[in-house]
Amino acid sequence: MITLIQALLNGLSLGSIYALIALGYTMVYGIAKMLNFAHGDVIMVGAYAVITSVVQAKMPGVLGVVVSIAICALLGVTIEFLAYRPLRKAASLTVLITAIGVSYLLQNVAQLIYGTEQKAFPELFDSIPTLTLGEVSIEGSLLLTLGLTAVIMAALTLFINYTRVGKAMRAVSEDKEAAELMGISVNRTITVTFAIGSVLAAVASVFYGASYTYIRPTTGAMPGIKAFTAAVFGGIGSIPGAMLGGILLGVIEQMSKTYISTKWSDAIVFGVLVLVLVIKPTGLLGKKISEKV
Amino acid sequence: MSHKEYVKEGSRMVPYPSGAIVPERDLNKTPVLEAMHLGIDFGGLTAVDDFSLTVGPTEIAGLIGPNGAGKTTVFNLLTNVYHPTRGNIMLNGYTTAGKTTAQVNQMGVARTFQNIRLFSNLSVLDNVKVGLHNEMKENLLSAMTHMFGYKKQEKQADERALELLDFFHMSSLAYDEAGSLPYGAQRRLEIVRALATSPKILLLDEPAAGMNPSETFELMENIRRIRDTFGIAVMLIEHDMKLVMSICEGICVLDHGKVIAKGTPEEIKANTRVIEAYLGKKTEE
Amino acid sequence: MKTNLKQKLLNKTALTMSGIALLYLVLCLMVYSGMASRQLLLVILPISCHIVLAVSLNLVVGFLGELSLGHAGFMSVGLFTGCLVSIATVDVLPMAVRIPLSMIIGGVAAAAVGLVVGLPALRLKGDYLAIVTLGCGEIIKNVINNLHIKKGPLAGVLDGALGLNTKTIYSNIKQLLPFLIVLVLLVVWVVLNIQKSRHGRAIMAIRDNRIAAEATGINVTYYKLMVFILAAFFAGMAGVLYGHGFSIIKSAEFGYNFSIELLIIVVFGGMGKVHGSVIAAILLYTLPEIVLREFSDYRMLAYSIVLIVIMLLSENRRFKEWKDSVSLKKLFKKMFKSKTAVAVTETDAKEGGADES
Amino acid sequence: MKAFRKLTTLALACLMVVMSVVGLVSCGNSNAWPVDEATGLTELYIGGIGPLTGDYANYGESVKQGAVLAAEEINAAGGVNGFKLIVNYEDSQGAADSAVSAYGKHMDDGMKVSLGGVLSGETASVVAAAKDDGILILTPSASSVAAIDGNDAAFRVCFSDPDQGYAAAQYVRDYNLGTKVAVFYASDNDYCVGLYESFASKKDDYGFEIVEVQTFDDSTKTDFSTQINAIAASGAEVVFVPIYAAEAAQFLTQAEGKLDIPVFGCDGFDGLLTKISDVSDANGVLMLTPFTADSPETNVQAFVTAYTAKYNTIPDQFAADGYDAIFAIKAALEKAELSSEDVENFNDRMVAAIKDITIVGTTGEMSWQDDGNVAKDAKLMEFVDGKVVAYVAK
Repeated sequence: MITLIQALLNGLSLGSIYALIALGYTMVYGIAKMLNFAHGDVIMVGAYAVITSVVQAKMPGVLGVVVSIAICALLGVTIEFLAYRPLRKAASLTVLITAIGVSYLLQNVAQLIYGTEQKAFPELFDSIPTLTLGEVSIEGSLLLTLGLTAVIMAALTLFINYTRVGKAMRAVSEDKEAAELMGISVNRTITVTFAIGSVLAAVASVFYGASYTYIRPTTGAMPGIKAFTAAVFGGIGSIPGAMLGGILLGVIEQMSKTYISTKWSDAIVFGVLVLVLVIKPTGLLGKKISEKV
Repeated sequence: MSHKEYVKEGSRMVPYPSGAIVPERDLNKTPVLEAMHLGIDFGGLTAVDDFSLTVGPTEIAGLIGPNGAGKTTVFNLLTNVYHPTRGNIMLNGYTTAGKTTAQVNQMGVARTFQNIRLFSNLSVLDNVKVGLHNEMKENLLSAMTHMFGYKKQEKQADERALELLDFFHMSSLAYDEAGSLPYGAQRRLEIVRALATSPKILLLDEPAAGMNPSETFELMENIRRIRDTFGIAVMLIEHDMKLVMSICEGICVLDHGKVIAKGTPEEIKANTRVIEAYLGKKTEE
Repeated sequence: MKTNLKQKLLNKTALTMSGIALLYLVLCLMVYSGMASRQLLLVILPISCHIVLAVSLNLVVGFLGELSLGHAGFMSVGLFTGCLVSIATVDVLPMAVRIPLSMIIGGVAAAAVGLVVGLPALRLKGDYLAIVTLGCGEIIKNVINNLHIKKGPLAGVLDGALGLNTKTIYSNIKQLLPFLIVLVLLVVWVVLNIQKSRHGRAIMAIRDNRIAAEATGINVTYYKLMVFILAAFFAGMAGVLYGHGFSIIKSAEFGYNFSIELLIIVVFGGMGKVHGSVIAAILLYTLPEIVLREFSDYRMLAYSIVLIVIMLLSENRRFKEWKDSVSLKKLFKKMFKSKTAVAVTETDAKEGGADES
Repeated sequence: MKAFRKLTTLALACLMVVMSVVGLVSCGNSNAWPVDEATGLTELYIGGIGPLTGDYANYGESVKQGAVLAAEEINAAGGVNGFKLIVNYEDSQGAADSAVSAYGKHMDDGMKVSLGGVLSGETASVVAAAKDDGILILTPSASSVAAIDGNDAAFRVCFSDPDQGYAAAQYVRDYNLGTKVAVFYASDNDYCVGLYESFASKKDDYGFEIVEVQTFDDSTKTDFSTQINAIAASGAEVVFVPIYAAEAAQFLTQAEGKLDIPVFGCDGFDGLLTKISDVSDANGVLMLTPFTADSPETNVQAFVTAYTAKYNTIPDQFAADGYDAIFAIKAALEKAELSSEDVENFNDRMVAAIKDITIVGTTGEMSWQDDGNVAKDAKLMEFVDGKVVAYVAK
């Protein structure tokens, strides 16, 4: 029972990180209809930004997080402006390849700046006490991850549904031309989307760094691909889908590691994914695409 | 219901239980298409209900109705793009239940689409040759090697496709990319492609949409020519009343997913329900 | 401008085949006369395999129009199965029998997996299918990584993460080149032929418009599965040869990164363009391996920049205008004032007439 | 897009043609011995291959830096027998095909001695491709049995995996570390699997049982909490962790406070202190290694000082292996009495010589066997307050 609760909590924590990253994927996909393969590497940049500002520039932790968020937002917007905007009308695979190129670029630039050796992530959340309930001990950082993720998701949902910008985003994702006709600037909306996605990635990078401690130039690739999987799992383009997909993926991963085998966890995670998608071809919460004939 | 059962049950007195709007020459022949009490629901919403229609083997039939009446849905039901929630479809006396769209096509239903659906990256000729797909006997081995009868098969297919294109005076465009054709030619190509599958009934979804009067006139001629040359039935969805009234022998009017009238053009013109629901102003014009 | 598609196609098969044949003829001369540099000798095998992999992936991505991110998985299934067969028979069969046999068995094994992966493709589209193929590739990687042969004559040959020990069947390029030539020419020929056949038209029809293809009587299920099986078969065969040229093969090398590398080749070469895939495979393989080696540590950085710049330029209007002004096509036309040019103008005239009617 | 592609194709094709003229056609200069103008020494090209970018770049970088440092030191002292050592490294990203292609480039450029690859997988393919060349291959760090198998001219500086696994099993008994052992390793890494398997195969000989086996792989190497919990719950008295320092640092950081049994690692643990965020997390960790940067030996201290001055980081075992490899090559050159005047049968004489030499390197006293493996001692060390000290049985 204790093992179960512990595994569940670990899964939720991992899943929250996946979910935060997946949100970036899904929002960009929903609005720009592109798979931003470089999104995972934004996490790596965010984590390095925290390391630089907190460890090297000796800033307080909170300020470091703010710096990281600002850098990621700027990076996301810059990437969009330089690499993706000129390709707005290009075939989706062309954009995909560009995104892969950007991903390689970020990894290699990071290697130039920070070297190949892993860097320790500062212990930002050590001051938060560990919660002990009976025999189950829950680390403070885990609680913070879960709590903040929940808050962010709620805020994001409200933002999308009730603010002008959020509504504009929804409009653009439904129909770009129509939105343009209604006076919505598509480019600006996409920029905002990239900024938000990157901010979420920065937040994810802080949690990621705090939980798993070490950052390298290739750190972003694996959570990136898992989050992409999670976004599709939940139904790509759907914000609640990304949240659900991310959390489920994390929980399944931890459960299979705990109860089946750490050797097979990858096959199990992807096996579940394939099964779910075959049964529900547009993901868990994806909109059913009824092709108009 | 199998073919035999139909013949057994089919009473000559009332040959078509769904209401005969079949031209006289087609009476006493097995109808090419018989829809019986078709219905489909989309998530609780009934799009088409109790749709029954009979089309004779060489009939030109019209399906009309205001926007959103469910006309295209009927075509999708007849081709099993959507599987009907209720009712049954018989093609030449055989049921289409459980068949795929491709199988329904092989049973003799070919169609065009409201929003043109060509294989736009293929040449015009290849579009037609896709239509000849099931007629060709080229197996995978000869496809991979271009041997074992490949040349003969392709030559036959080319000839047949050009012949069909010629029917619409399109053989000079044979090697153009289908997507680069002008609009009218694209519409015609869609019809040629459908004809290439050797259908018994051809479903045309708004064939005259976007055409000028002279093009529409040419289309009317072509539809008649198709029926006369190939000896098949044609059923069309159309908003152009002049076209419908002048070439259709039987007309079915759909409103809110339900048949509100069936009959000859004259009967439809005189039908008060139709005038109320749909034609009202247009007949006055 | 309207072009005469038929003539273009006619030329394309002949041109592609003769181009590849010429390339390999030159390679043969260089390899067997000892003129080739060591690096060239050592990259022929991976480049040839990349050609086969890219062309077969183009079947799925370019012809069928489905995004597949698990192609490397098919390759590794073929590689591991075929090489195991080859290792088992290394003392019994002569090379000329053993390698083709293991290629076929490897190909069939990969095709069987292709069938399984193809099944979801019947229900899924676009990015959902992409992620499922990616997942299948990762599952394959994970499964092979946990396979051990502990008993029997092959004990220890395959040992999970330690990889497949192919030392006993290791062959140098002089031995492998004939098989590579046959495989590359065969695959390119078959794919080009299929493109211009009833089956190829059906596949491309599904890509261009699935619903119309169905309504035109195309059995979409059959063709989708066929493409996956065929592509996996070719990839598996390439994998078997690949395995013969390296020494310890680990499944981890054939993850989604490898698949993405192949996808880049296909996109760069042009969707549905076989000759494009061949050229792109050669260029994109040699780019980081040979050309960019001059940049030493900045090799991959340079590669990523080249990738982005190429994609951006391809959509840049000013660049397009400039390159149109130096168009190769015009150059060729000037060089060959032949029947083709006349024929094109004739059709153009006819088309004009038809449009007016 | 179409015409554009043709143009890029053309441009790249031109590039290829130029390349094929200069590069792909063998120029026959690979046996040439260029002379360095500044010093008048004959250049001896030593080619290394390893992941300098990508996931494993830290290992490649370390080996490269160690080797380059050694060559600089030797050249600064006037070279060897009239030779100036030139160390060139090529990136492989850890992939076999890339490593083999890099080997080809080295050969074309006139490589005289190869440092093989950094990782076992890539080295195995390089070793196979080099079989007919007869060139001496001395890989600093490829440890799997298969890596240098099948080529009589291939040797390594590091331990082979089984040797180390057996040694680890023996130390578990000799130092009474416990009879209930848990294991934690990377299931997709050949070094880790090789060590685990050889370690486990000796469990009956040395009288311990393996009560828990937990693994991770490349795609799950971020979160070890599940594995740590399972090990903690297994009742093991010691946990054997044959993994590399980067992941070990993560394991120890995440295990802090959750796991109170000794952690026992192998030479992969070396460099742990520079990688771990809090050195106190490593307190009490045991390590079986031939090299430690804290060693009081003078040659090690000299190396560590020079390395730290040049690269601003403390060397790990990979760097030490790279460094020792170059000095082994120097010793072999001297033993074979090869000089810039006499390079007849260079490869054969080098291969013969390396089996005859004994050198004292930063990783201990080494000599080489016919099968290519190295004979050297490993010591059991313990991490104490940010230092590595010889383990004293308690």
